[in-house]
Amino acid sequence: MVNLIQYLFAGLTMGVIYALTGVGFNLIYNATGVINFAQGEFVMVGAMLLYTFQEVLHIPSPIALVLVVIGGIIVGLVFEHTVVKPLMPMGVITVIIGTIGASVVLRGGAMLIWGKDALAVSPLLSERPIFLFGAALNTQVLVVMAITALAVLFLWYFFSHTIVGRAIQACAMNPLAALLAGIPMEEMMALSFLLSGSLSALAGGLIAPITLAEYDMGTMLALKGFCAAIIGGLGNNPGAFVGGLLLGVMEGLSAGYLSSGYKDALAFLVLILILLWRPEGLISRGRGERV
Amino acid sequence: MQKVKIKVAKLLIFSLGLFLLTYPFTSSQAEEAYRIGAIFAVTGPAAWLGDPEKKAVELMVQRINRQGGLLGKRVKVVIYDTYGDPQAAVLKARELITRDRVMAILGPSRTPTSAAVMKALQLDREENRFQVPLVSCAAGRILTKPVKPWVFTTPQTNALAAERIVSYLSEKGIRRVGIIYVSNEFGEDGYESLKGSAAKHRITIVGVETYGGKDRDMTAQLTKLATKGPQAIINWSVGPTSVIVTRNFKELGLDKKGILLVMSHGQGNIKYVQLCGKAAEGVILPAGKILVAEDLPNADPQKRVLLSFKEAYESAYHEPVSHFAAHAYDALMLVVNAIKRGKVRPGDGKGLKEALEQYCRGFVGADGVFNYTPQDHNGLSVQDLVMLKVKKGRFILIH
Amino acid sequence: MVLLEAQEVTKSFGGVKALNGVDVTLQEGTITALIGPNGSGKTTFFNILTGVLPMDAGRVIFLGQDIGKWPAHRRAALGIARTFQNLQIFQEMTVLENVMIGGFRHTHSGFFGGGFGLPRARREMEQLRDRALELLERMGLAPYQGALAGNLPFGLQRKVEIARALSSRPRLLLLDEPAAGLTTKETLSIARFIQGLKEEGITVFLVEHDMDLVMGISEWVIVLNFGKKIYEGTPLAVKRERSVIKAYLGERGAQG
Amino acid sequence: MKRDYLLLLTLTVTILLLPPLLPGDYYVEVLLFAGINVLVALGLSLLTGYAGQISLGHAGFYGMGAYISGALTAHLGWPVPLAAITALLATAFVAALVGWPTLRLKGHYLAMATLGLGIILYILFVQLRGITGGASGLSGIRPVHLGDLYFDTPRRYCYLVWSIVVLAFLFSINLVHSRTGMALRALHYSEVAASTLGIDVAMYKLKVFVLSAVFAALGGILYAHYITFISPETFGFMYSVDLVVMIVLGGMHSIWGALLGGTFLSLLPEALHRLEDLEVMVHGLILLLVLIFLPKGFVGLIEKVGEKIHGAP
Repeated sequence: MVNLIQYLFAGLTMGVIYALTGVGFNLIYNATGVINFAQGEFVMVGAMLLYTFQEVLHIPSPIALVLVVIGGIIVGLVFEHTVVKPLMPMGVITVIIGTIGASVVLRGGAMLIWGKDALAVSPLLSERPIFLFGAALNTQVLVVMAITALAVLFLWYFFSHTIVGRAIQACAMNPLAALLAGIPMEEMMALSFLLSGSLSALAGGLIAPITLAEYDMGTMLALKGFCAAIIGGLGNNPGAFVGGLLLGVMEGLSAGYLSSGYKDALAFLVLILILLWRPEGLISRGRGERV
Repeated sequence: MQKVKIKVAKLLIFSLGLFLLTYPFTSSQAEEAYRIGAIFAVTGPAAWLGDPEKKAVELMVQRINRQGGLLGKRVKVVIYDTYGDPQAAVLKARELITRDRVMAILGPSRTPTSAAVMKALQLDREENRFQVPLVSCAAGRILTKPVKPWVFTTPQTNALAAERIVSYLSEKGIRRVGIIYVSNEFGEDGYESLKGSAAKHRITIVGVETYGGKDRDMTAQLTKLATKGPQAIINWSVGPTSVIVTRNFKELGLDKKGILLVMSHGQGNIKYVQLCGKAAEGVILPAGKILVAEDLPNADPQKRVLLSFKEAYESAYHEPVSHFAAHAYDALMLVVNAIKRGKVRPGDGKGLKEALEQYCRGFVGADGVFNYTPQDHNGLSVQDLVMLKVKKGRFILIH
Repeated sequence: MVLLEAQEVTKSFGGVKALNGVDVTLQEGTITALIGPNGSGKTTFFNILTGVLPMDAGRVIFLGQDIGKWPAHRRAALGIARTFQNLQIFQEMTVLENVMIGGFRHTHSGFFGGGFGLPRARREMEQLRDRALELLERMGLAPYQGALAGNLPFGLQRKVEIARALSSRPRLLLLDEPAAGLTTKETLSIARFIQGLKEEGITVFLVEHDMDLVMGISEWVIVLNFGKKIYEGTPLAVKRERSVIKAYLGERGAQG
Repeated sequence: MKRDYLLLLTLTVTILLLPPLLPGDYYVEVLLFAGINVLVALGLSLLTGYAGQISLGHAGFYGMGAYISGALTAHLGWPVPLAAITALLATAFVAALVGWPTLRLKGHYLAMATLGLGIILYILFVQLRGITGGASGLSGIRPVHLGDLYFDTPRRYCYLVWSIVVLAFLFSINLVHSRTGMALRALHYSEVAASTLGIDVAMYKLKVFVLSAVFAALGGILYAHYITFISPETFGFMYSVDLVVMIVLGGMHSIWGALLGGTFLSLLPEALHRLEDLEVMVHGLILLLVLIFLPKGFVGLIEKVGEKIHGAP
């Protein structure tokens, strides 16, 4: 029985990471309709920045995390201005390739600044795990889970109950109508990137103690973050949170009971099955398409 | 008339573009020097292997040239990055031979890239077009078992490391062992070697688990292994995943359950200990003597060589020397030694190959004492590996 | 002779019943119009006839065959062609290519033939090209043949879509608001053009709001309201029918 | 149509003249690998450029060609041509089986599904160690030979590869200018309209998907039998991404985009390896700059230059 709980905890550890990355995706997808392949790199930059602030400059972690978020905001805005805005008029495929190009630039830059070795970051709370029902759980996982839940709650409230939030959604749904309604498109887009950049950077800072910080940690994170976002229903933040946890737990259980070699294959198989039978995701309500 | 003009314009643009892109690479005139090439995974997923290897070779070539070069001639080294990709390794190896006219190639860092170069340049056949020996820094068995005429390797092979671990464990009376390894060429080769040695020493393998190179949580696999009641768990991997396994092992409290955690010689790097922090306490692993050079008895012939290399590397790069730097150091020094004692002329690849097979017996390197023979192109033995234990953030010699 | 018969066609989106047991019969060689206020289910009915939308219940018989379950491309192969309310021309292809691909159902070469440039495939392309050029001449679109369809003004794009539909030499042509967005002069030329089709033996079934056009050229008019057929008859009869006026102009309108 | 045949002639002439002109085997080998990339990119250009169906998983089919043909010759000693044909048929079968459900998806969802497929295939290359040799790689793949003519020198193999590329371009030119090619472009711009013209959209999408998978497998076979040792990471997710980048940089609207984009992306790393650590970053910057300043890729640039000289409307 303890094993099952341990496998679940293993699943939760990775699950919260996928959830946070998935939410980051949704923010940009909601604002621009684009799947951002550089999202994994946003998270990586957050992790690296935390290493610099906390481990090199020895800034106490809460302040270091705030600086990381500011760093994330800068990355998000620069990314939107240099990559997304010039390429938007040329169609979705070109923008996707643009984000791929940007991810390569971010990776190359990080390699130059922080070098090629993995870097360790000490967790927020204590190093020692806590024991629930006989199974060990890394304290940092609880921190990440709490902050992710808070972020999703904030975003849910922001997008459904504030004017600015609804304005961003309007821009995504029907840019022309939003423009005619006098919504300043530029600022709305910038705000979404600001949110996504800061959240992903925060995510990087939070997961670094679990996964170590490495200049090429972004790619796999992006792929799994995709899966989380799609399982939950593209664009649906609470969906991404649950989708990420589901994905993580599934990986944990399959590593425990099936074969750990095929763990990732199972994750992507589930992704494809969901895409085929419930493209709108397990959690969100359906969205038909007018013929 | 107008249409034809466009056709010609397009043809010109295409050919010109292609030619211009490749033209700037024609090699500079080769003056009288020992030209040695090297290909390492300097960037990419295996950068922690290639980066120190490149630094070690650059450092030693500078020193050799400062001390008057080799047989009165300069040593010129050309280093390319393969980013760990087999196709790039083949291209760069070909470029070193045909354009840079090197007489030997050091590296590559990984087994698949080395195997790709070996196959593409037909180095596994006695008569081959290029007559240039390859001194690889990879430990895979495909490179040395059976012996490949033009391929030499410097690291302790996985087979030696596995034998060293298993013989140590059986000496300590450990009979039940669990294995967990990363699903890449290093992990697979390690697992195969452990299976062989365990059978020989009649040790039962109670369970086997794997994980991906990018995985960041192995608590599930470790828990599953622990339920099989192993007395020791051996992890075979390189890079960050080994840190995660060590941390998870501690988090699960398996050390309190009296299970011994054993790492592969891939963890022969103080950075591994620093990254793990307290979690590494008590972990044991086989490694080359370079990591405990100071603690070696003065009678050990390697001590002098190791200390001078360690001091030079750490003062030049301000980072602790690693196992992988030692592999590249040996690759270069073996070639230099063969040239010096075999009086090999610049550009004579075949002469160098034969010199390596004859003059590198009892050669004291960083990875151990090499005994290259026409039948054995690795030349190391189990004695070249020592057992280390991590105590208060340092490696200490225990066997 | 009855070309097409739709029986008890029913379709609902969620709770809304877009079509509620509609029966329609089209005589070969006639021009029939389908009218009704916005949201009465006209375009939905068109989409069901052409297989673009599946229907919940009912039958569609074309030349004696029940094609109710057939996918759109198999129905098109029988000679059913259509235009769309929201223009669906191939923007990045030239006008000539748009009309050439219209004749798709008359050609058979596939990936193998096309790829290896077999004589049959090449001949078929020539046939498509000649047929399309001839059609463009007739419709006065020849000067635009090399232009990208997407770059043409709206009125011309409509004509290209009709030309594409005609290029498949259909037995039944469904026109979805052909006159929408056209000037009165253009509407007149479209009306004359549709009548021209009648001589060629093409049965036309059109959805249209422009009453002058509808009354001018159709021999039979069917009126839909809230997914139900409320009347069908000659244009004159429909004009006087109270229930039709009520449907369009509401209660007081009907008294006036 | 005539213009494309002339360009093909130009390509053939260039390919015949180039290898002897190149100073060393290294350049011939760069050209050879560029040819393989162009062949795979050509298949993707038909699928994504013409039919508008995005795929981020074609490295998987590239790998299937390499592994099936490689394993058949390495383990079972089959003659190369037989192994190659079997590999092509097997890949076509799997592509059809897998393509049928996934091609119902559109845009992002299709990109995600194909991405998943590519990664699943990659994991199979790693895990099926009995057949593929696992992560340690598969060696002993027999070199290509017709009778006693061995294609083991880079120059001979380069001619073999590029002659196949020229044939593939011939096939593609005919296809693009045939009714099938027009049908593919039609369903790219409006699937509904295409279906009402009698085009079986689902079947056409599947056929072009299988065709592009076969091109990829053919590229994989040529790669495996040249380098005679293959390992999984060559067929990973990053190669699928490189393929899409090739056709976008080259110009998605034309099959010649695959030629220019494929060649460019094959030469770029060779041109950049002088920069060592800077290489990764410069590679990304070049991608971005080309994307921003050349919306229609290199082909678009050449067309614009052509228009200026020609003064076309």
